[in-house]
Amino acid sequence: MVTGSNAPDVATLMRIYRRMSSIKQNDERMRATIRAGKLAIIYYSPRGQEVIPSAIAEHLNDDDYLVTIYRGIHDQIAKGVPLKSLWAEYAGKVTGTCKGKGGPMHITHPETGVMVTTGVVGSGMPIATGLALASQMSGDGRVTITNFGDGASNIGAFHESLNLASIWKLPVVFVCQNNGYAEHTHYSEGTAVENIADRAASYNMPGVTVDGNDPVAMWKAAQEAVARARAGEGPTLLECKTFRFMGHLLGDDSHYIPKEEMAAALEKDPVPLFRQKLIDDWQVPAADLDKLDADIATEIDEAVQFALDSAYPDLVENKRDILAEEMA
Amino acid sequence: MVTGSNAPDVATLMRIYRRMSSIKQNDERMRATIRAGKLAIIYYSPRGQEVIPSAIAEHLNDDDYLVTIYRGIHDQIAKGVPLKSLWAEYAGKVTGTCKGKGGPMHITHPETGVMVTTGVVGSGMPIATGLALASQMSGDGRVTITNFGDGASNIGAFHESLNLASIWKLPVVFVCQNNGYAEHTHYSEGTAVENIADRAASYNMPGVTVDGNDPVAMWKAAQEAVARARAGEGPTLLECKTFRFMGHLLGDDSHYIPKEEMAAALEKDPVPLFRQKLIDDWQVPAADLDKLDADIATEIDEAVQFALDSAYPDLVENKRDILAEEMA
Amino acid sequence: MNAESPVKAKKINMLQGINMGLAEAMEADEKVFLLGEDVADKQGGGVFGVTRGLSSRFGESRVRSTPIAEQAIVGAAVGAAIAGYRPVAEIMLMNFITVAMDMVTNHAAKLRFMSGGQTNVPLVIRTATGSGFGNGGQHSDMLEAWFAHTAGMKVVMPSGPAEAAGLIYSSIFDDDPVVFIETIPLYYVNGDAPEPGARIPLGKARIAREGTDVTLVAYGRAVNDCLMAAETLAKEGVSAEVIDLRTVAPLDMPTILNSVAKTRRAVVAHEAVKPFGVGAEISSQIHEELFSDLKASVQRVGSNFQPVPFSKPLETDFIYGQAQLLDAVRKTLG
Amino acid sequence: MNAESPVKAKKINMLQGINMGLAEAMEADEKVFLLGEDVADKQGGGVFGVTRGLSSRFGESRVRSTPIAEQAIVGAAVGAAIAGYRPVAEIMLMNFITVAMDMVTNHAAKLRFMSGGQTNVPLVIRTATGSGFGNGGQHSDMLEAWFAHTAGMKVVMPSGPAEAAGLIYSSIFDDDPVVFIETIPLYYVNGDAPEPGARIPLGKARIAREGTDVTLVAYGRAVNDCLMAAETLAKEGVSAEVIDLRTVAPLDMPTILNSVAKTRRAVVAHEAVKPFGVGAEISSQIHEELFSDLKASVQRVGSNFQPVPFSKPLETDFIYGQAQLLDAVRKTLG
Ligand SMILES: Cc1ncc(C[n+]2csc(CCOP(=O)(O)OP(=O)(O)O)c2C)c(N)n1
Ligand SMILES: Cc1ncc(C[n+]2csc(CCOP(=O)(O)OP(=O)(O)O)c2C)c(N)n1
Ligand SMILES: [Mg+2]
Ligand SMILES: [Mg+2]
Repeated sequence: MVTGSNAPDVATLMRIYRRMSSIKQNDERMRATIRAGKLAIIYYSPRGQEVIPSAIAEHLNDDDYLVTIYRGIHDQIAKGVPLKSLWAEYAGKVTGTCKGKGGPMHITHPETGVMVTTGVVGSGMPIATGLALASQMSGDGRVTITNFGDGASNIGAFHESLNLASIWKLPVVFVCQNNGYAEHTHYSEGTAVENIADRAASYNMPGVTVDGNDPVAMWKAAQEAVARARAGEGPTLLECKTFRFMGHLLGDDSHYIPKEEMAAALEKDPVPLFRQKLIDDWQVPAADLDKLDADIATEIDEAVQFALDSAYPDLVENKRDILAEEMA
Repeated sequence: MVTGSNAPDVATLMRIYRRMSSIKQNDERMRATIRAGKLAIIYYSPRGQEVIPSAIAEHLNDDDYLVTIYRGIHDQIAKGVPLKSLWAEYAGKVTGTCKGKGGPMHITHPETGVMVTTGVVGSGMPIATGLALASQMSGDGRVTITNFGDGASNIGAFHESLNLASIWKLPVVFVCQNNGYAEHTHYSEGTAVENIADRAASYNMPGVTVDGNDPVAMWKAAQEAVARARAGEGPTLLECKTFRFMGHLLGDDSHYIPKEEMAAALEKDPVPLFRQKLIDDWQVPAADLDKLDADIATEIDEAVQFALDSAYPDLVENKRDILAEEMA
Repeated sequence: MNAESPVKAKKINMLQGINMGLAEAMEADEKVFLLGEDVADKQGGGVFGVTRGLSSRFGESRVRSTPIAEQAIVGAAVGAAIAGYRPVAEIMLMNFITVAMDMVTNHAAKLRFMSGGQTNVPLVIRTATGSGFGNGGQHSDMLEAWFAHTAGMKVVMPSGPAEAAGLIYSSIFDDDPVVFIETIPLYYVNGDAPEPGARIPLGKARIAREGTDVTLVAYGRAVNDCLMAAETLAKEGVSAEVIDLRTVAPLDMPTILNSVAKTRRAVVAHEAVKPFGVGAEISSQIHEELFSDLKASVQRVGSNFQPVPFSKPLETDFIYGQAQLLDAVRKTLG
Repeated sequence: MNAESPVKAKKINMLQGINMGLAEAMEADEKVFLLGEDVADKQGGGVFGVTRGLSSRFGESRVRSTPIAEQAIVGAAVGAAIAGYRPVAEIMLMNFITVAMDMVTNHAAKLRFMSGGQTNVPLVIRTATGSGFGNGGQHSDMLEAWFAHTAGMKVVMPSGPAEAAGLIYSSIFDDDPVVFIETIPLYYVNGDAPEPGARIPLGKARIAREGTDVTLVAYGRAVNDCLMAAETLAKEGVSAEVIDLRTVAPLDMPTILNSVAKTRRAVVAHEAVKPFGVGAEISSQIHEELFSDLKASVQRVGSNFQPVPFSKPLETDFIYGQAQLLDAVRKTLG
C-alpha cells in the first residue's frame, strides 16, 4: 500500500496495529509452542520490535524487496508472508516457505518480496544493494528494505554497502533496528558512535534516527525514506531505536541487561501502548480491537495446526536445489 | 625523534627534506633501473607523496610500528629501512629485508618498526589495531602508524578497524594518503563522501584533513595525532591530500587522469617546492642542499650496486619460514 | 560408579576441557590473551560458555569482548601476535570465518614466510561448528579443508574433553597460526578429565583403538563414530584400528601409514562434505605410499555434498551415519 | 603462415577470447551485466583489459566500475542474480576473493537450496591469478579447491582462448553460481580463435590429446604443460592421453574414468599447491573406481606447499615443472 499523505489516518493506524498484534501474538505462541516441546528450534524473538516493520509496510508494495536477518519473523509477517508457510518452515515441513530446507533463519518468500533472510550478521546489506540495482536497471520501481541490528553496523559489509548504494543512488532503505544489544554486548561496548544514523555522514546519504516504538513517527520516517528511494534519489539510513524483550534467543536470561533497563523497556511495551492510544486518541472501540486480536489468534491457531500436521520433506530434497540439475 | 614543540625548526625541516629527497631520488633510480631492464618488477611509484611519511617520521621513534601497503617504499624509507636492504629485497636477493621471499609488496623490517607491508587493499588496518593493542597491553609506549589509500577507505576492513580502535582507545594513527585515484578510478566515482576524514565521525575519533604536500602542515597534524595516541587518548584518522605522479604502477600512462589535473599537480611537485622554500624562507644555502642531495645519490648508488651484486636466496629457502619447523 | 573413586578420572565435558586448557595457558604466560564476541563474563563468557570465568580471573584486558567485526578480531590477533603476544581469537561459528579469510590466508598464514622468518604469527583461532542442532545452512559448515590447503596454517580438531584441553594448550604455545575447531555436539559429551598439566603435541595422531583388519582414520566427532563402528565390527569378528588424527594439518602420515601397512585396509571419515575434503588427501597419500600393500581401495566417508538442511529428517540424512561407516569398511573387506 | 589464409584459424589470446565471450553474452541477453573494479573503459576496461570496449559498446549501466569493496561487489551480484539478472563480477585477483568468501560460500552457493529452489543465483565471478610474474605471496594463489569443496558452486578454468570464449558464455547462461578462474600467464598465449557462436558446455571434459599408456588429467595452464610432457613422452615411446577438465566442479568423472580404464595409469596436475588440492579428489575417485585395473597408484603433481615466493629462482622452483610431470608419469610406468 503506497501512500503519499503526511500523517497516517486511522485506517492506516489500524493496519499497523494489526501487524503489530500479529507479530506479538505469533511470538507468544511460538515461545509457548517451543516451551511445550512441540517445536525444537533456536528462536530469536522479535518481541518489543513490532512497530518498525508494521509501520514500514504501509509504504511498501507486495513486490518491493525485503532482506532480513535471523531475528526477522516480525519483518516477514509485516511484509505479508502467510503465517501457515512461516510456521511450517519453522517446523521444517515441506509446506514451509522453503520446503523446510532453509528453516527459521532462512525464510524466502518471493511472492511477498522476501528475498533473503540471512544468519550472517551484516551480510544482507550487500545483497540488498544488488536487488536495488536490479530495480534501478530494470526500472521496475521497486524499493528494497534491508533490516539489520545495531551490532551489525560495526561489520565491514555495512560500510561497503552504504558506500556503494550511495555512489549508485540505489533505491534501498537501510533499516537499523537498534535494540541496544548485540547478543550480550551492550551497544556502547561495541559501537563507537552515539547514533547509528550518524554514520550516514560517511556516505553522503540522509541518516535518520527515529523512535522505532512510536508507530506514527516510524510511519513518517519510513514514508520519507521509501519515497526518496522510489523517486530515484537514493538510499537512506534509518535507525529505529527499540528494545528486545526476550534476550538474544529463547532461553537467554538477559543477565547482562540491568534490571531497571529491562523494566523500563517493558513498561513501554509498544503493542499495548499503541492499542490504548487507538482507543484513547482515535476513538477506536475496544471491542473492534478485541475482535481483531481474536481473529489473529484464530489465524495463528490454524497456522500452528497446519505446521504440526504437515509432512516433513522427502529425503530426495537433499539432492534437489543444490544445483539447478538434481544431484545423482 | 619525538618532539613536542609546535612549530618545526630548520633542523627538523632539513631532516624532512632529506627524507623527501631520498624518496624522490630513490624512486627516480628505481624507475630508471627497471626501464634499463636491470630489475624486473611491478613497481608502484610513490612520486608526489614524499612529504607525508617524511613529516610523520619526525614524531616517531625507531621502535614505533609501521604498517603500509604496496605503494609503501616512501613510508619505508622515511621510517629508516636501509636502502641496501630495500633494493636487495626489490631485486629478490638474499640480502634483502626478507631474504627476497616477500618482495616489493611485502617489506618487513622490525628493526625500524616496519611490521607489515600488504598487497591487499585495506588489510593493513586490522593488523595495525593488533600492534597497537600489544603496545597498550604491554605499556611499551609505542605508536602504530598505518598507511592506506583513499580507495581503501571504501572497504570493510577500514570500518571495522576504526571502530575497534576507537572503542579500545588504541594508540594508532590511520593515515590515509589520499592521492585522488584508486588504480584508474577517480576518488569521486568510488567514494561517497567529500573528505575521508569526515568518516571519523562514525567512530567518535578526530578526523583531520591536511595538505599532505605541505611539510609544515603535515608535521603539525602528525604531531597532534601521534601525541594523542602516545598519551593514550586513542586513534586519529589523518587524511593527507596528495597526488600520484606516475600512475598506479609503472607503465600506467594515466590516460584516465585529465591532462590539466596532472599538469597542475606536477607544477606543485612538493620536493622542488620545499627545496626552494628552504632556500628562500629558511636561508638554507643551496650548496648545503646540493651536498645533501648528492650524498643521497651516492647512498642510492651503493644500494643499487649492493642489490645487483648480491646473491639470490638458496632454493632451500622455499622450505623455510613456512612453519616454524623447516619443511621436509 | 563413584565420581570420587580414586581410580576413576573425574568426568568433564569439552567446554570444560577447553576452558581448563585456556586457563592453564593464561596462567603460564601473560602474553596469552583472548578476544572475541561476548567472551568476557559480563557477556556470559562466550556464547557456549567456553571462556566462562576467565575474565573474572584474568581481567578484561586479557579476555576482551569485541564488536561484531571478524576481520578486526582476526586482524587484531595477527597484529598482536607479530608483536609478541599469543592471542586466542574466538570466531563464534566457523561459517563466520568467511568474512575474515583474508586475514587468515593472506596474512596469518604468510607473514612468517613473506618476512623471511622475521615475524611469526603464534595465534589461535578457536571456532565452533557442526550439524545436528537445527542451525541450518549458514551455521554448521566444516571448512577445515580450506585451512589445510593453506600453507603456513595448522589445523587442530579435538575429539573429546581431555584431548581438547591438551591440544588447546599446545596450540597456544605453538609458534604457528592454528585453527582450532570445536564440534558443538561434542561440547556436551562427558569424558575423562585430563591429568592437570597434561599436554598433547600437535602433529601427532593417537591410536584410539588398536586393531588388525582395517584402519579407520578420523578426527573430531568422527572419532567417536568410528569407535562405535569398531565395536559393531568386533562383534562381527572384524578388528578395526581407529586413529584420532588430532591435527588435520600437518597430517601425521607416519602413524596412518604404519597402521595401514599392518591392516592393509583403510577408511577415512569426517563430518565435512566428502568431495574435495580432507579425506581425499589422506586417501591419495595412502594409495601413493601403500598401493601394492592395499587389499582394497581406501574408502571415504563424509557428509552429503549439499548445504546443511534445516528440517530434522533432512539434517539427519545429511550427515554420514553408522550405516555408511560400516558399508565403507565392508567395501574394503571385499 | 598467413593470418588471412582461409584454412588457418585466426589467432587470438585469452584476453580476447574472454572479451569475445562476454560480448556475445551481453549481446544475447540484456540481463547480462558486468561489475568490478576499473572494468569500464573510462578506467581502461579492467586491469588486464579483459572487459575493454564493452562499456563503450553496451553502456556504463551494464559495465559498472565499482569502489574497492569486494563484499559489495559479490553481494550486489548475488542480489541482482536472485532478481533475475546474470551478473558477471570481476574480482581483480583471486586472493582478493578472501574478503568476500561469506558472499560466495554462505550466500551465492546456498540461496537456491535454503530457499527450497525459489531463488537461484546465476552469477559468474571472474578472477585472475597464477604465479610466475613476481607478484609474490598475496597475488598468485590458486584457491579453486575451496570452491570445489562448496556444494552449490561450479568452478570453471579455461586452458586457452577458444576454450575461454566458449566457457565464459556457458558460465554466464548457467543457472548456478560459477567461479571462472583465469590464469594470468595464459592471457598472453595465442591460440586459435573460436568459431563465432561456439559454445562449450560446463561439466564436460575434453580429450586434449589421445593416448593409450597413461592419462594426464589437468586444467588451466597445466593442460599445456601436460601436452608438452606428452610430446616428450611420445619421443620415448610412451603414449599419453591428456584430459582438459575445463570444469573443476562438478568433475566430469566419466571422461576421466573411461580414459584411465583404458590407460590404467594416471597423473593429475595442477598449479595449486598439492596437499588438499583438487588432485586429491580426482586421485581418490580414480582409486575408488578403478583400483584393481590400475597398474600403479595415481600420481599427483602440484606446486610446493608454501606461500608463493617473490624471488625469481624461488618462484620458478615453487611451481611444478616438466621434470616433475615426467617423474610422476615415470612412477606410474613403474
Ligand atoms: C558475521 C557474524 N558474526 C557473528 C555472528 C553471531 N551473532 C548472531 S546475532 C549476533 C548479534 C547481532 O546483534 P545486532 O546486529 O544488534 O542484532 P540483534 O540480534 O540485536 O537483532 C551475533 C554476534 C553472526 N551471526 N555473524
Ligand atoms: C582487496 C583488494 N582489492 C583490490 C585490489 C587491487 N588493487 C590494488 S591497489 C588498488 C587501488 C588502491 O587505491 P588506493 O587505496 O587509493 O591506494 P593508492 O594505490 O592510490 O595508493 C586496487 C584496487 C587489492 N590489492 N586488494
Ligand atoms: Mg541489537
Ligand atoms: Mg589512491
